[in-house]
Amino acid sequence: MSEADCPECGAGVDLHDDVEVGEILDCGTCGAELEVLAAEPPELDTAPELEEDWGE
Amino acid sequence: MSEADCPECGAGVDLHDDVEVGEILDCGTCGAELEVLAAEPPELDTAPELEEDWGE
Amino acid sequence: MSETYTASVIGGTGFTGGELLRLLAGHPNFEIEQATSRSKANKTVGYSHPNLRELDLRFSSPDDLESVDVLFAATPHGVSMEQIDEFDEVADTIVDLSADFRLNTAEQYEEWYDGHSAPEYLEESVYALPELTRDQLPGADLIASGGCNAASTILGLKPLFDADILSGDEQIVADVKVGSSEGGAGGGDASSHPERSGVVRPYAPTGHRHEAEIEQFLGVSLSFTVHAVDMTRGSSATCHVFPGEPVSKGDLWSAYRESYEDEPFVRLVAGGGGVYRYPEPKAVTGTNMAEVGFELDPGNKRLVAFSAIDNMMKGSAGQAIHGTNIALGLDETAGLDFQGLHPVGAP
Amino acid sequence: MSETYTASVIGGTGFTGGELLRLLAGHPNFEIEQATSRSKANKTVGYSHPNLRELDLRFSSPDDLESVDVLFAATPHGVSMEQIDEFDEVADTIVDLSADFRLNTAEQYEEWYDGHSAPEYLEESVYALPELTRDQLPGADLIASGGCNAASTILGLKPLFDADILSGDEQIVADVKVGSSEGGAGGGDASSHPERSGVVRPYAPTGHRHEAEIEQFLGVSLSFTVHAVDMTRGSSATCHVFPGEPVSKGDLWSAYRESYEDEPFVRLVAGGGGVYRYPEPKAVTGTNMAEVGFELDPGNKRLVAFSAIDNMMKGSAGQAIHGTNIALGLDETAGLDFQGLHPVGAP
Amino acid sequence: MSETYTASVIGGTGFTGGELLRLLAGHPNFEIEQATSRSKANKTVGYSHPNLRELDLRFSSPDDLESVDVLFAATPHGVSMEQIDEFDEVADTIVDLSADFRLNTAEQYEEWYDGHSAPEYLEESVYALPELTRDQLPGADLIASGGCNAASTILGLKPLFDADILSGDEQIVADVKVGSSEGGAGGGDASSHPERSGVVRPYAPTGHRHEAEIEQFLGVSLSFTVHAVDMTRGSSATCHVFPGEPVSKGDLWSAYRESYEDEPFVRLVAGGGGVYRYPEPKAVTGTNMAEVGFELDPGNKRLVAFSAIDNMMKGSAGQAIHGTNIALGLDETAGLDFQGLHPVGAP
Amino acid sequence: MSETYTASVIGGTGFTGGELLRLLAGHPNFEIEQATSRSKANKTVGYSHPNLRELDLRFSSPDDLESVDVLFAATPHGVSMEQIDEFDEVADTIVDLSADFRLNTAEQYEEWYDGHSAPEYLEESVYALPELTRDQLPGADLIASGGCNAASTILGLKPLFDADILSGDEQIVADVKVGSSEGGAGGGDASSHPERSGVVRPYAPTGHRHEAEIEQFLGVSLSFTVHAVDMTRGSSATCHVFPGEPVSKGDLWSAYRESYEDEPFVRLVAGGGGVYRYPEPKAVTGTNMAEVGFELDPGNKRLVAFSAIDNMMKGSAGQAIHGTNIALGLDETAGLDFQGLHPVGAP
Ligand SMILES: NC(=O)c1ccc[n+]([C@@H]2O[C@H](COP(=O)([O-])OP(=O)(O)OC[C@H]3O[C@@H](n4cnc5c(N)ncnc54)[C@H](OP(=O)(O)O)[C@@H]3O)[C@@H](O)[C@H]2O)c1
Ligand SMILES: NC(=O)c1ccc[n+]([C@@H]2O[C@H](COP(=O)([O-])OP(=O)(O)OC[C@H]3O[C@@H](n4cnc5c(N)ncnc54)[C@H](OP(=O)(O)O)[C@@H]3O)[C@@H](O)[C@H]2O)c1
Ligand SMILES: NC(=O)c1ccc[n+]([C@@H]2O[C@H](COP(=O)([O-])OP(=O)(O)OC[C@H]3O[C@@H](n4cnc5c(N)ncnc54)[C@H](OP(=O)(O)O)[C@@H]3O)[C@@H](O)[C@H]2O)c1
Ligand SMILES: NC(=O)c1ccc[n+]([C@@H]2O[C@H](COP(=O)([O-])OP(=O)(O)OC[C@H]3O[C@@H](n4cnc5c(N)ncnc54)[C@H](OP(=O)(O)O)[C@@H]3O)[C@@H](O)[C@H]2O)c1
Ligand SMILES: [Zn+2]
Ligand SMILES: [Zn+2]
Repeated sequence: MSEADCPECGAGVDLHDDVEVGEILDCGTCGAELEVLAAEPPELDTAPELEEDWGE
Repeated sequence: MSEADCPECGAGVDLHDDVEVGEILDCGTCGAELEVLAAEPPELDTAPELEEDWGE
Repeated sequence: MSETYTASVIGGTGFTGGELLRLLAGHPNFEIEQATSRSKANKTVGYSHPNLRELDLRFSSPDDLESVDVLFAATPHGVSMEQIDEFDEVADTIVDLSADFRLNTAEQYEEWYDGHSAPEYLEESVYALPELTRDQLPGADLIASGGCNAASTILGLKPLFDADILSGDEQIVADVKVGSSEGGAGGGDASSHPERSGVVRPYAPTGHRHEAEIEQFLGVSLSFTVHAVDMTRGSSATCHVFPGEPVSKGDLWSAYRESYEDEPFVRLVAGGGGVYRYPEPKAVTGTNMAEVGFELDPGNKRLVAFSAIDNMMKGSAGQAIHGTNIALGLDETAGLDFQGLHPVGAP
Repeated sequence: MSETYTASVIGGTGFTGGELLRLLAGHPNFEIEQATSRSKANKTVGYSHPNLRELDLRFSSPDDLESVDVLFAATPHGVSMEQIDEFDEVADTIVDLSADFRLNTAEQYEEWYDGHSAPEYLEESVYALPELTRDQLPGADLIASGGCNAASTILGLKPLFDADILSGDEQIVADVKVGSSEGGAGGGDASSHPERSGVVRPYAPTGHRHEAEIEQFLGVSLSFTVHAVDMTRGSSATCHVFPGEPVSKGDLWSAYRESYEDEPFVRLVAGGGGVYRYPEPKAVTGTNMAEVGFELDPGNKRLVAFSAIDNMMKGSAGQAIHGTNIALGLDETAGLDFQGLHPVGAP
Repeated sequence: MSETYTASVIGGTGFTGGELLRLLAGHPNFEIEQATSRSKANKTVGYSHPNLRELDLRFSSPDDLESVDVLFAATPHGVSMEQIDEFDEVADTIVDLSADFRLNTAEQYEEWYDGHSAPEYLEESVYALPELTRDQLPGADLIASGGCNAASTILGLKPLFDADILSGDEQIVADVKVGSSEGGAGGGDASSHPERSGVVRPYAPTGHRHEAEIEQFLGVSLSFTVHAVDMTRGSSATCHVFPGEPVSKGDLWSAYRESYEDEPFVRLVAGGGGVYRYPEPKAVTGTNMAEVGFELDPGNKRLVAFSAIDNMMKGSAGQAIHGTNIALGLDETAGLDFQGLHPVGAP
Repeated sequence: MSETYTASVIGGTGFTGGELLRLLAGHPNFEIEQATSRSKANKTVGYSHPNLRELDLRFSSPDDLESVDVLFAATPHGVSMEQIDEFDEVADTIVDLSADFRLNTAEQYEEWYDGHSAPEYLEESVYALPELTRDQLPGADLIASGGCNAASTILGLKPLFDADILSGDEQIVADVKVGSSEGGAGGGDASSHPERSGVVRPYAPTGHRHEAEIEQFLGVSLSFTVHAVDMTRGSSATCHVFPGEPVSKGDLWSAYRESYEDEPFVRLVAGGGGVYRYPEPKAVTGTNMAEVGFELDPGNKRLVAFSAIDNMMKGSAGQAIHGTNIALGLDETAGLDFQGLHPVGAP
């Protein structure tokens, strides 16, 4: 398990061992959608967000 | 602490030590209003219920 | 010394899946391994369940299932029966919350559902309403957690059969009121807030599938109608029955106490004073408790049995944990000690 | 040319009193004279009823009652029977919304209430559920508007008796769900928002007084249980019945249509598609409409009749106006044309 | 002698579409020609809107549009601007409920939306909040009915600008609370009953598009935040403002009365006694009324303006009918006379 | 080895009193001695609080108070200050949930309340919002648990002052939405279900007394408005502020994390995906957690801070237990580990 900083809020984001470049995950703190740019050392960037329908 | 049976539902009702004749308490199981008829040994009877307003 | 078991949840984004995760996270004997989701793999569990934001766990794909001691399946009807062989491979104990392993025979699945694809498992599976099946649970490998409306109805009626107040030939009407979480996380048009708010909607006016479970366990057929009302959690069953012989309140108290006095998760509420005189779903929200009670209507030779549970707990996830506790030989009430809230609105 | 009648409301701060004022204000044939209140005399009507702020009217003391054509009494049970002689003096037509003049005999009041202090009026009073009593209403001087839960239950069951699907010997279970306005404006602890929200509360588990009215009109005794649920307006009755002879859906449609096809305020809703397939109280909120429907449960030889009304309208003020329209020879539907809202939450 | 106009509704299955149908059905000067739906063509209007079961009308496909006097478009943003030429062909007067023709210039659509495909219509379109634009409405061919949250906010603030209590340089915070019908009939996950019930959800924490309309009409920019709360209908705006000069309650009453005393659909509610002392959405449910009021906070040199409307009425369908009444020279209040209900729950 | 303290609750029938009893019953370090009630002495605790039916305890009269380690007073404002000398005699530690000992000086009580009858205690009392006053709590003898709306507001704003994003001169608008349990168990007309359901009621439009506490702790005055909305539990504060200098999301994340990263009962929620993107009261129902978050509105140079708590927990009983845990040197989170529910309706 490695860790990288969330580019949005700065919190540490845990990455599982076989994390792959291009994988999308959300920051557990700020919820931002993050893309894995590099695996070793891990690097994250905010993913281009799909405008989500949010109900009203 | 003594115990007496609830005349309504038969459950045991705990009585505090200085329980007095005439005291009113509710049964913790069935909720019936009970009157203490005798203290030693303790004896209970259902208290004449006040028709309670119950909202609608 | 307390043992620790690993556990995973299939269907972790769902309502009962989320409730299982909450209970497992607070359970002294479990460690969560995985929670699966097809649609939200890699997202944190808090994405779906805001109360679980503190849980350091991401959904994984159901394709990446790892070996665990106990596997909970919280998927729609039909999924587990298709995947039961795979589940069997990765887990020692399987606890299924769907209806897939509740009934005894393939014939029943023909009658009430669309048949069964793995009928060979039906014999070994144990239904998990411990008030009915406590003796069969220890050591069970495949546990079928019961239906929510079946649970509330059965718990209300069971003492009447135990005490021979009902023989089985009488007319029984079960009029059930339920909350919107019974529909699961993927509700459609009818579940939208503007349409679902404030309803008294006969959503299963007749022919609800839980009848099958009730009949299997009580040995009688009954008239079953389910109404959706404006709450999120809760299943409240009002059973109108007509005993052949006159019965007194004292008889009823004896019967109900006899059936339930040693049950950690049944509480009798019948009359008395104050605002809460009969079973009330909101009084048990978040708990694994069933409130059960009754009232007499001598003029009509009728007896009304009431019961109320939280469908997410005693009606599904809580019942499943309760059953699992017994199956594994743990303290029955482990992880299920929340007492509920007062006041609470329409939870 | 349309006639105009003067009308006053006793109990104008109450829930049904407010609804009467709203209806009278919008009625082409009425002019409001007075609305009484003991506690809020001299305050504007809008003080109690925010929807009526435009109404240029202040509450007057019930001691200052003036002569009118029609006097509506919207007071708690027992008040009208005490004051009926005074009412009689000031008004040509009296319309009472309480239970005081609904039953036929003093004996019934002994059995179901605390007796009657003006039994001599019982004979002349006419019950105002027009689907039952339309013929007796024209020219009536004392109109007894029916009970809300009685109305929903009677309307659901009546066609089954009209069409001899039920003979009167069968078991009938009426499981009713109601909103909080049934308790009136002066609710106590049990009616407070934190306690009353989200309940499924068996508030009249057995022995509800409306049984008396239902039995008087349907000629049968029935098992009646009322639950409070989380809505403000609405009375929804689910009647479970067991006809002696098998009956088809076609038979039921015939029966219900036969009974109601000319009724301006009954609408049949039974099955079909979409979100609203059976009677639903929120679909009739604010209207004088009753939705009535049914479903078959052949396996249990059961038939379920559903009906839904707004207790403030078809269950009280609307029914009263409807009956008065007929009594005075006005257009039956005058002042009662509101169609209801969609979507609407928990009204 | 009253004239009758034919009218059709595009988007008849939607929430505002249904409300338009209800209002048109009860309007003395309109006759409904068609209500379109792509998904439910040929089904009865009652399939979608249970309150309109009596209406003898089926949805037709939008492809089969017939000529009418007035065409109401109740479609999602973007639909009308695409089809405006076709609409123009079939109808004399077009009333659009979406945001497509509310703003004055294509630039604004670039800034706040995704641009505009028929900017040539922007100049002729008239915004339909009559309290702002009454003079421009008579004879209008293209009417743009305003946004619901814009309506509540503008109505609360307008008198402060009319009376120069605000100059436009001050900080304005508008904190708005809205019901779930604002999301329309096609809500997603966030609109499901279990998720949407009981929320105080900052659904547009900043940057809500209605800011554009408000700024266009009040000539100021303001800080706008919208919260979803647990009701189906209603938009309630609380505007916190800080006038440069001290202002008294008397000044405020003068200002608000000055702006609204001749307005048939604005009612002032500010203080006083009883339970309803300030504007309350549920007091205007089902009506075209706006309640507007205010309170002073001298310690903080603050003034709070409150306003409450039913988003389905004054915030959309009612406003559209009101504007159309004026455009056609009809009685302004025709078809809009419903007074609202009391008590009413969470409508 | 864990120590056990005896504890009693004055005002045990009330809402916060009941919540205290629930928490104490589940707390590893407390044993309940007495719960007082004047009106329900001798009745079981379950009479008032249905979730506590299992608790084997009866209310005792406040006149029969016995000595305990910790005495919790959950009585209306004014009661504790009158009885503080007696409380002092029977208990080592007093924890008061009312406003009686929250402010520093008698002058403040003159200004905001009706004066103070025991001002000599004001100096020694410690305010119990641990995020503000953790250092002063160990060993405290008189603990003043903070106001619910003060708690939500302070927690939302504090990081902005800690990080000098606000200096104290800026305009601050706090628009708060609260549930009906804030009114306590003895609500009047305005709290009845029919009147209180579905409201957006400006119940403290200006001048709410919690302003005093907020100003005392943040050192600034602010514009405070409280709305009642349709939920039973919850206080949600939306604070609109206008920092002098531009600020980025990154700055905000740093500020909020800095203030709260070691806090066991504060959780940051600001944006992200899914249904729950900002603080939501129902996500923390039954828990002692505060959700805190923010959003930027660069166009208006505005920053919006959101926070949400359960008024019964973080806003009163939970906060009191948290403070007491610290005062006694216990584990801070003891007895406060409930995680909350999902889904949950309007709790
Ligand atoms: N809700 C209740 O009150 C209740 C009570 C008793 C029993 N039950 C039973 O419990 C089960 C779950 O109910 P629920 O209410 O929790 O449903 P739900 O909220 O709809 O959740 C279903 C879950 O299953 C997952 N899923 C769906 N199809 C799947 C498949 N083919 N393979 C793997 N995962 C799949 C879904 O997630 P993804 O789509 O992300 O994979 C989701 O997480 C049902 O069988 C229901 O009958 C429910
Ligand atoms: N609520 C329903 O759904 C419903 C349905 C069908 C029938 N009803 C019947 O309609 C009647 C009124 O019900 P409600 O719900 O409107 O009750 P409510 O809201 O409690 O109103 C009662 C009204 O009567 C007045 N009042 C009370 N005692 C009086 C007296 N002695 N003399 C004169 N006025 C008196 C009260 O005003 P002041 O105290 O200011 O004088 C108040 O305006 C009841 O008989 C009820 O059973 C109600
Ligand atoms: N809801 C409010 O409170 C409110 C307030 C003010 C303004 N508005 C505006 O009013 C408009 C309608 O809102 P709503 O809430 O009524 O929405 P809605 O409930 O979602 O209804 C939209 C209607 O449009 C139809 N439709 C969708 N796409 C269409 C297309 N391409 N061509 C033809 N018909 C189409 C839909 O029916 P089929 O799919 O069956 O064709 C449906 O009947 C929106 O622009 C909204 O912004 C709404
Ligand atoms: N509700 C909230 O959200 C909240 C939040 C923060 C702080 N608070 C504060 O907490 C305190 C309690 O609030 P609550 O909502 O729990 O109130 P509540 O529900 O009205 O309960 C008050 C309790 O105090 C008892 N009581 C009243 N007067 C008394 C007296 N003179 N002597 C002894 N006991 C008396 C009452 O019982 P008997 O009449 O049976 O004796 C009742 O048990 C208040 O000061 C309130 O401001 C409340
Ligand atoms: Zn982050
Ligand atoms: Zn008992």
